[in-house]
Amino acid sequence: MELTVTSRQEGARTVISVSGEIDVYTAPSLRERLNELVASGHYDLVVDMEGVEFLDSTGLGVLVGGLKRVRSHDGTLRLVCAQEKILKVFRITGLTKVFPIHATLEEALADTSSTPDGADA
Amino acid sequence: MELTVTSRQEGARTVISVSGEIDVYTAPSLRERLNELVASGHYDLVVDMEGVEFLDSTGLGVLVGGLKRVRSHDGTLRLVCAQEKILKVFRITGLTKVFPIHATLEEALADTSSTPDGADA
Amino acid sequence: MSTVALRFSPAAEHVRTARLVAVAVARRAGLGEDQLDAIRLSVGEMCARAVRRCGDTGVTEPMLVEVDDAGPRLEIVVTDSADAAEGDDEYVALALVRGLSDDMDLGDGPGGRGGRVWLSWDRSAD
Amino acid sequence: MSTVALRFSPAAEHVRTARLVAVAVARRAGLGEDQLDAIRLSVGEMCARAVRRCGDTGVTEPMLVEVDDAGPRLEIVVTDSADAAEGDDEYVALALVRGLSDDMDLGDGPGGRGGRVWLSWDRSAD
Ligand SMILES: Nc1ncnc2c1ncn2[C@@H]1O[C@H](COP(=O)(O)OP(=O)(O)O)[C@@H](O)[C@H]1O
Ligand SMILES: Nc1ncnc2c1ncn2[C@@H]1O[C@H](COP(=O)(O)OP(=O)(O)O)[C@@H](O)[C@H]1O
Repeated sequence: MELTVTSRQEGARTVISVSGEIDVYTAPSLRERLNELVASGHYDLVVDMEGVEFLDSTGLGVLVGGLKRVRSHDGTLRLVCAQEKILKVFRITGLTKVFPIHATLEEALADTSSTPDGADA
Repeated sequence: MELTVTSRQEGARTVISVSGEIDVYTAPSLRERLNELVASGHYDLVVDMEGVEFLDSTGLGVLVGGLKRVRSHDGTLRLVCAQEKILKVFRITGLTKVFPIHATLEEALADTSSTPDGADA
Repeated sequence: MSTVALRFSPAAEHVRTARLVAVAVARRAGLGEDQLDAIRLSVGEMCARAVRRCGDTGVTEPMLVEVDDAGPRLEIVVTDSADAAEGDDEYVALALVRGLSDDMDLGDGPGGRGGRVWLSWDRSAD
Repeated sequence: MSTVALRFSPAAEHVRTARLVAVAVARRAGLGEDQLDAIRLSVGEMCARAVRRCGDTGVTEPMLVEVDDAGPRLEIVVTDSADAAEGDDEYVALALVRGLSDDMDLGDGPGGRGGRVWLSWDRSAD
């Protein structure tokens, strides 16, 4: 199971659907894709992780890198994930406080806040 | 993925649905199940292999053993399998000439012949 | 140095793990789905054979599966420490493996007769 | 003798294979799904760490993952031949593994500092 990354535009947002395993071997291809999107002017990203079967700290690093990149352009990076085993990885590493994480894509697209807990929504 | 074996009666036939991997580790449990059925007077068996993901020669040995057992009671053992990778195992070992193999359960239940090629149907 | 090697006690429960390893390495090496099916079955058969040989002769030393994807062919070697002449029950397993691999050879292992099997697949076949 | 050992060159492409092996052995040993998720991630993290350590220090000797299910705990040891002080980039990986295993220890390996990690899971935890 390799990593598959596809992206499409939804209004002002760019939805990146990731499926497969994000690990030390595949994470570089996700990093490359995120970098390309930001380089081509896409600063409001939603990474849909519903199809992700495995995520390690290399993958977390790529997501944090993407977040830093869009923020330097006043952009946002939202995550869509409802899988407990993946959420656990964000929780243990404290990254639930850094990323806005939504249970569904609809919810992520409806969210117009810019902080993780939606305080300024 | 362990092996799961369930059985039910369909008229005079006993349908045995097998799913998972039939290999050197799991084949003994299938052998035991077939032996129990024959011992309790079930001599017309249909082994539905649609859910089988892997089959090795140990598994073939168990099926051949089952066939011998029901034949000693003038019974039958039909197989249901449409998966090319599984059919290949029967073909290479010449067992397509020994077992009646059907693409669907309906076809297997409709078959009233007693030889592999249905010559006497 | 691109060999992946799995060492385990000759027990039937570990054969599935050996299949997983061989298929994972072969998939990364770019072999096609039909070849992966052939590798899964061949490695399973040869490991089951080794487990049986060890069981029959009371050998408990670990067996070894080596998968080498460095060359033009994917090469797999299965080694056990048993010393046993070819058994009647091996016929079907060996026929299957001969039918599914691009090359197959049987030789002696560290413990004696029949303890090593070489299997190989051409990368370009698919 | 119920150890399953996987030896491979320290390359990222083999880390998935190591995860597969650890999870396959743990599943057969009867551990629960939550524990299997924890083992998958922990072994993946520690192998990724070893690959990085070897890459950073130019080490090409094979690394080793051993899974032992003989005792009351499932024990896993990941060994590499690099000699490297703890890197800043290891912090997250180590935090994850500490959070997911029932016991975790870091020690020296055959090549020097930090080359061996012990992980263990209680069988009864689920
Ligand atoms: N895939 C292989 N990898 C490593 N060694 C092999 C492999 N195949 C064969 N050998 C070794 O080479 C010897 C000769 O085999 P080979 O060159 O394939 O000739 P043949 O198949 O015609 O007997 C075998 O007995 C074995 O020792
Ligand atoms: N799961 C294990 N398997 C094998 N050896 C271990 C394992 N855990 C720890 N060790 C060894 O035992 C030493 C002491 O570890 P341990 O008894 O767990 O104490 P602590 O975790 O409190 O440091 C470690 O440094 C390591 O050498």
